[in-house]
Amino acid sequence: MDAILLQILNGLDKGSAYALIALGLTLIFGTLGVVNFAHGALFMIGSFCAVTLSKILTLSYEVVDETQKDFLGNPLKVKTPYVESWFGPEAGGAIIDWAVPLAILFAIPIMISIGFIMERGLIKHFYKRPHADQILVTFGLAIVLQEVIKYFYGANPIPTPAPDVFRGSFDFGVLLGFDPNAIIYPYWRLVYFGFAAVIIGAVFAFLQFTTFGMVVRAGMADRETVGLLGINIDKRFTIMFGIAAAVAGLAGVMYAPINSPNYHMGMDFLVLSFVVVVVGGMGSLPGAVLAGFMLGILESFASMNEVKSIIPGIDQIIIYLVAIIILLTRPRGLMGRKGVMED
Amino acid sequence: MSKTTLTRRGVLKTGAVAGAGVALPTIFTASSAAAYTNEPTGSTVTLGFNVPQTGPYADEGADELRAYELAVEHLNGGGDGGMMNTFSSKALKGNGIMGKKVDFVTGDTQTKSDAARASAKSMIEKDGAVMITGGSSSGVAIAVQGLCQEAGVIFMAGLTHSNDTTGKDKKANGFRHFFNGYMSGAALAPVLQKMYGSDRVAYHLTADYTWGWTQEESIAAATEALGWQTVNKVRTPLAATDFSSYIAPVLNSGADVLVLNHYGGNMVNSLTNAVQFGLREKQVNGKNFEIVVPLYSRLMARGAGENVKGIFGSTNWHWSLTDEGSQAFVKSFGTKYGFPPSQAAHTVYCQTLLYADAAERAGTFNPCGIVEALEGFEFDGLGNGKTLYRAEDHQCFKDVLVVKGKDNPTSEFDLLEVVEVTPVGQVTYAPDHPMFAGGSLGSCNPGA
Amino acid sequence: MLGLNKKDMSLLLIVGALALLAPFILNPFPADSAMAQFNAGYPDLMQRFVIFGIFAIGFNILFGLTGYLSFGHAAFLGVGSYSAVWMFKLLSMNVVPAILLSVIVAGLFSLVIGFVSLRRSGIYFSILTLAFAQMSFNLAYSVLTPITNGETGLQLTLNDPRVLGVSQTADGSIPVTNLFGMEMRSTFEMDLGPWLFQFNTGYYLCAILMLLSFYLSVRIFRSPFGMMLRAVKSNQHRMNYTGLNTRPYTLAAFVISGMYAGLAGGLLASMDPLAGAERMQWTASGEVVLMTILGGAGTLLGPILGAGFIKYFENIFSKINDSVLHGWFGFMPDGLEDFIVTIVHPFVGKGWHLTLGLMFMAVVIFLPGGLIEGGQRIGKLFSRKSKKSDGGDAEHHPKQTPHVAE
Amino acid sequence: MGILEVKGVGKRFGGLQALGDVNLSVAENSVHAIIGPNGAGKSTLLNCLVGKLIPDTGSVMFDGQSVLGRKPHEINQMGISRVFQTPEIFGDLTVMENVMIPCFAKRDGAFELNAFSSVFGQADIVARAEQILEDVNMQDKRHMHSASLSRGDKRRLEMAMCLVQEPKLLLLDEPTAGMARADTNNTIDLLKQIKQERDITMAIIEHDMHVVFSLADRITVLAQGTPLVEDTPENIKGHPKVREAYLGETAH
Repeated sequence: MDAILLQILNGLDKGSAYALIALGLTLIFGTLGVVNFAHGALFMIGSFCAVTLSKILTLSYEVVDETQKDFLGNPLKVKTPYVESWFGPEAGGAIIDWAVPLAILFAIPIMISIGFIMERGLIKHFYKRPHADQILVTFGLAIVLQEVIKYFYGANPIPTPAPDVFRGSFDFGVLLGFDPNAIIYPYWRLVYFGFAAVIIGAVFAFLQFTTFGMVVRAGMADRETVGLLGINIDKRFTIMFGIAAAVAGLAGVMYAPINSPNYHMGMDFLVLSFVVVVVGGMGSLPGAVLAGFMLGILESFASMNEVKSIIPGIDQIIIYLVAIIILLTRPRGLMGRKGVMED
Repeated sequence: MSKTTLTRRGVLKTGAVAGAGVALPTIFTASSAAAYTNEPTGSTVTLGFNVPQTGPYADEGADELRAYELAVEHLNGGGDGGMMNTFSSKALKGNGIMGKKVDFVTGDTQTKSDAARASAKSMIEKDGAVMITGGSSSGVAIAVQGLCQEAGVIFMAGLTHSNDTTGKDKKANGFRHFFNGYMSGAALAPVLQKMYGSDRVAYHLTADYTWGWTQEESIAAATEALGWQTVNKVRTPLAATDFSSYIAPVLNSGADVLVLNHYGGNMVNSLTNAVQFGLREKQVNGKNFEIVVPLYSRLMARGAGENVKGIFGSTNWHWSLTDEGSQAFVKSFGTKYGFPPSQAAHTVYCQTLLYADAAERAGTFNPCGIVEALEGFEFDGLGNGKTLYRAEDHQCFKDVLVVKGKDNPTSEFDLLEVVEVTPVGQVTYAPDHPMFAGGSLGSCNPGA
Repeated sequence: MLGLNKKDMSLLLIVGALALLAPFILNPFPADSAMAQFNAGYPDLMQRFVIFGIFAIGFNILFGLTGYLSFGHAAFLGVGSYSAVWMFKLLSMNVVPAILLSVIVAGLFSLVIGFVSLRRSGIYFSILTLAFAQMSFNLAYSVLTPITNGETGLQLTLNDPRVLGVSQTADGSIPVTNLFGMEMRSTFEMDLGPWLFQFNTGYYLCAILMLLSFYLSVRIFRSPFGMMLRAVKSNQHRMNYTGLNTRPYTLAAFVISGMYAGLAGGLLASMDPLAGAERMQWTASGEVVLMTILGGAGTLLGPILGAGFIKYFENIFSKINDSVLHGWFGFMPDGLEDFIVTIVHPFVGKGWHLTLGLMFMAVVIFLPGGLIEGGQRIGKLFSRKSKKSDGGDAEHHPKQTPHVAE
Repeated sequence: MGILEVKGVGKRFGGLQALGDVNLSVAENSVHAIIGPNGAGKSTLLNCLVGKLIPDTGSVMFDGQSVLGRKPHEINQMGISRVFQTPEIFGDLTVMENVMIPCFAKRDGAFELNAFSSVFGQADIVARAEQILEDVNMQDKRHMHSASLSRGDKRRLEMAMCLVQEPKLLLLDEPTAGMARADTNNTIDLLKQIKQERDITMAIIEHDMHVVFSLADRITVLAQGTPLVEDTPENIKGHPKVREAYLGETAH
């Protein structure tokens, strides 16, 4: 029982990352009709916003300390971050410690601008082109983006820890009457889950309750008609692209403490997020979210030893297996509309 | 800096065919012309440095390349000579190899067997390399080793830790300077026993591919021999990035030690996840819960940041070693590049020197001559103390380092501290040890 | 001739000439010149050009004709390779049974996957094929290691129980792959002035099979079957009401292209008897998609061009390191030399991915029809010029009429 | 006994009764029009005939055989060809190819791997395609990309694609919808000409009374999923029920 609860927690957490990425992907696909292979790269860039901010905050000056030696036997240059010297070690240290949450503020304008530039500079020229061309050009862009990141940050993962208060884990087991340590879950992952819920809720609320959102939804359903009404739908779609980029970026920022960011993390997520989107049904926002959580939970269950002992290697293939089963039983995924991307 | 890189064939042909254009085609098969594949007949000899330049191990590959360039510089008489001065064999004179200037070509393995073989083949077929070296994973090393055996060139394996490289997949033309899974276990287990006691229950998380399996087998065997129990061995998919669902059940399993048989990105993520779950603050069976990472790489440990603190593992070499050879290497590498070398850099530097030395001693680049010169070769002065290249399996036997994540690092390079230098005797095994059984060296192949 | 019209025949002849003369064409620079770095005329790369050409030609039969975008074709290449290596291990080092088996196994495998996947269309089809291929890759890498040798890849050993032939040769090495005694890896070298040309047996086997594959694909493109497939791509709705059961047609195209992939996989293993699981990974499937689109999907010649383009980048650009750059620009004053090297540096060697990504984008943005369209535009440019100058030197631009099947 | 016999066909979509109890008999070699206001169930009925929908009740017999449960392509093979409301042609292909495809489809529809014979080597099919293009007066456009044809020509081409299969029954779904008056008249003339030249039965779903009365031998009026009346054009013209149904519809 406790093991199952634990894996549900796990699944929700994994699923929230999947859902966030899939949500952004679906926003772009649903509004612009563009298959964006560079979406994983946006997620990656979000993570690197966190890395960059923590690098900026730890920009340091060096003081030569004669008592210590560096690896060549020369006097060691001790680094002190400027932030610490400005605000004192206490406050400065706290600011550095909170680099990841602070990076949210830092990432939003950056991601939105990247989204705008991408849409205006590249994507808009591909609205009328075949999906194959969209895939090729965004894939090329994804490679370029990740190579640029690799050029500046290297290929190795870069540790980007969460603030100290979120270290360690919360014991659910005790709360529910199980033994201590039966169901523990890291605080930061709980934060991530909550954060994902808030973002998903905000996106839905935005589309549901604002005029802007209503127009966009109408545009998703029937672009031409909305255009005929004299509404500049293109401009709104550009903004939606920025929002989608921001969603992917924020998902990345908050993910940085969970797994140290590296330049190819976007590609690792790309295939998976496409599977999630398609399983959810192309163009369906609730479908994407649902499929994200569902696949996350199933993946977690498949990695249980009890399950693996029955079907060896099931955790290697579960996502794909589920995708196949769902697509064969529900032709357009969980909540897909007819005629979208079926040609 | 004006250096012209000529391919071997280029040099050869310009000498041979003067007054180009009118010469009649001379058609010959490779076999009738040379005694062995890519026999260098000009004034240079070409080595092929085949390292991952793209993909997750690109930084490790970049560090290997730096070391290769340094080694070539030293071989050609440049720089401060590095470990050539401390190397016990004094055959090398700083005038290249046998008077031929050392030239090199580089390639990208992409950490894929296919791409690595393609790259190695182009070095052999197009650039005329007589030796291929490098790599950052066992799959690639074994694949390229097989290729070099068939093509008739020497392979110096670079970074590969799987028992199979000199076990069931060993090849006569291939040599490994790196240590292996068995040695990690043999070196690590006594230290773990000393630190954590003999009454421990271990839980293994293992990357689900050949290297992971051999390491898991080695560590489990070594720790069980000292009284530990192994409660579970769980395989994790290579592509996994989030290990939470594998780590979450650990605390409930009755285990009090978690062994992470992961490398590279997998290691960084699984260790980060395990620490996140607060495993190290927990008490199980009345003892502190502990995590062990049997194979450490400093470059990769950086990715895990603070999480490595206090965690034990083993490594092939570390820059903080104080022997003469290591110091000389750190000095020349550090002076040139501004940071200390990684174990990957050390390994490939040594291998380049060892190859050159063997050729010099053998008086030929013929792979068979080199194999003869390296088999059973004993030397000192390249770090890790007295070292033997064993004739039976072409595995190198030397001291193994047990390290621990440093609690108070003074710099971004100062992540590991050496806890113990395990003497070579303790990690030596019989050539027919069951973990290395199956397969045979075959005979050296000079190609052509 | 050969059932082709004049235009197709000349296309076939051009491809044939290019393939047979590749050792010359791909080695345009003298072996000792600084530009020799760009020479691609060595056996391994030439083999890859034609083998991936076959793969892309086959993929194009599915994607170019029916519009079904498979994201799992690498799986067929992978099983083809595995079958071939097993054939070498168990039966004989002759490549013929190995290649036959790889084509057959890939055909059966694609029949099963195609039968299931073709129940859906569009992106749903793509994801189904992707899922099957990724499952194959993940399992081959881990659980199926007894069959695939996992991470290391399946390779020959000294104690393979070969039924026809020996486990190891007299001098204790693994026998080499051959075609009735002709060793695949044997190479004739020819010096011609400062040039060096290599003629490899394996390459010529691959080239001949590529020509055969190309010829078959031309026939398929021009056949009623091919026309039916193009009609399915153009308007499947109409096709249903025109009395055609589209499923067996698309399935046939899927299986044919799967067999092409199997042939490519078998050839890869015949040239170099190793089969790695990475061959089945989604990136490998993506690569053939990129080759086809980059070259020009639906055109006859495009996929071959695309395959050559990508393999060239992978193998040539990745080998350019800083000392090579310094070699090239050595004639410049030192300051300028370092400056240029610094500028070029990010795009070559370990940065080859960056250049490839930029090329993808450039081609899609400026040449929507792929490289073939580029060729056509150049061709038009020349034909316009040559019309003005009264024609005459058309044979100097044999590429000006790459035919597009439309 | 007509060539097409529809008996008691009903179809529900959820709570909506799209077709009630439809009985219809189309006599061989006649032109039978089905008219009715929007939502009367005309398209649903048509979709039931071609296999796109399967009716909940009733039977559809064509040429003595049931079409129910057969796939669209099988029904086409039985001799029913269909013209769509907006012309459905193969836009990426040339006009000539567009008319050759139905010939091949007719011949190899179930599946025949004709992968190695040349398209233009099949003299009989080329001849038939040429002939039909001549019949519809499109010979000069045979090498054009069909996507670049005018709307009227697309319609013409689509009819040619149907006729080249020599169907026993041609179903036309509002063949003049959205056309200018001149194009409409051309289409009427074309249909008349087709009718004169060959033995063919036509069933037309149509909105435009001008078209219906110019062509039809018999007319069925559909309203709210059930046939109101079936009669000759002359009788339908003055029928009070029809006027009511139509005026009710046209008024809004």
